[in-house]
Amino acid sequence: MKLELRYFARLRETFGRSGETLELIPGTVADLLQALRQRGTPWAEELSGERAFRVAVNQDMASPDTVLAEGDEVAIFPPVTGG
Amino acid sequence: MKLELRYFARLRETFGRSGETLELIPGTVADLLQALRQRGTPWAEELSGERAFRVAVNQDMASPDTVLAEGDEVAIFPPVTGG
Amino acid sequence: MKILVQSAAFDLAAEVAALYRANPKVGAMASFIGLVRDAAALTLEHYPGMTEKALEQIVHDACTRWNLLDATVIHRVGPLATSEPIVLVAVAAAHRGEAFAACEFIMDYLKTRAPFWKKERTAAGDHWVDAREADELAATRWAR
Amino acid sequence: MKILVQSAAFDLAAEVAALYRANPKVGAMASFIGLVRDAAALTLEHYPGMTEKALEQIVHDACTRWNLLDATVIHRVGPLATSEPIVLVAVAAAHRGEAFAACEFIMDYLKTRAPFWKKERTAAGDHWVDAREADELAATRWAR
Repeated sequence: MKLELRYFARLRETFGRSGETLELIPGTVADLLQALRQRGTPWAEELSGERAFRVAVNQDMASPDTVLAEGDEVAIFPPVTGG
Repeated sequence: MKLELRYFARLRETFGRSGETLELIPGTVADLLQALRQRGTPWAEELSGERAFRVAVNQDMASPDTVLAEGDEVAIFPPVTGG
Repeated sequence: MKILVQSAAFDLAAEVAALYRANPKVGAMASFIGLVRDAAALTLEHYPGMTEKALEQIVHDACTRWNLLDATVIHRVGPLATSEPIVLVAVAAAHRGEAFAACEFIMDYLKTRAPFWKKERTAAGDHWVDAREADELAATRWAR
Repeated sequence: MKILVQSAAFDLAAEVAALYRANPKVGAMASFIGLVRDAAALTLEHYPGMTEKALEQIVHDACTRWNLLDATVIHRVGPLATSEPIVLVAVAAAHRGEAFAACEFIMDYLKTRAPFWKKERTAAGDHWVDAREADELAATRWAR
């Protein structure tokens, strides 16, 4: 399935991109994160869980077991700091 | 001793005056209220305690046992309703 | 600290800006406006001298409880029409928790400790507004 | 309800007046402004689409909890200098208790749920601001 990934703030800068289209076998947010970590540095470090990050699917907050579907917009970003 | 009395809001209207100078033998707020109640209607009813009222001496909230002194400014008014 | 009792309207934006402009420590501005609600008209009476003194004491107490940078209280007196602002409380602090708490504290005490009285003018005639027990309860919850 | 994410400054007095003018039921207006504090400069980033959706959800949740008459949230993005307003939350209600609580609730949730990120520019260089645990605690206390 095809996913539209988006990165924000520190992760956008660290990954060197604001987004990308990714092809993934059907699965969950956890499966997507595993696939990204396999890219190695800096993905492995940033998404290892040692530094906090959040995932949103179709602009709603998601958890590792959120199931992904074709065309989903998946955003990965640091904890928010607005206001 | 001479006291400067001041009345506000509903009590100002009911007593028909915004203030007066009163001669009282040395005593407390309770003594002053007793003297005023002896005037009869509407003083007796308004200051009987059935309707709430407040007393301030020299612009600080006072209680029945607050001792009065020559020249004190004593204000009697209903519970406040500002804001 | 700025405490005013006046019949004129106040300028919310100017009063709030005066508290944070030129003080880079201000990170949070909480403000409150109380308005004439559902009434044809109100007349506000006060006790000149004692009212200002009571408001100063309330703001002073708030400054003792919380780490505030500045505060303004403006209360209007005289005749006021529906939807006209009656009172402004604006509090400047570094953080929002302090600003919110102090602003609400000042309003709760102003409502129950500052000598102001409202007379309402309705179709049925004029009457003095009665004090609300809910206001007294709101103020007592700060007495921890 | 009015939710805006914009780079332009906002007009506090106009936004607050828009909530109470022409609605005689409004007796209480609580408002909050968050400002750039003690920093040379900030840049605010957001997630267009999700940010507005998150803010709408937060204001909607506040309207479910309290009896509110109207609310406005304006959050700025882009570069902001010291003492510039970042965010405005204004809540209109009949009574002050509801207005204060809802205004603080919206700020607490905005701080922890709405996708905004601050980058600070200091003499030592640029850095992304870390989320504060105190903000998370402030939000969780509403989960009663």
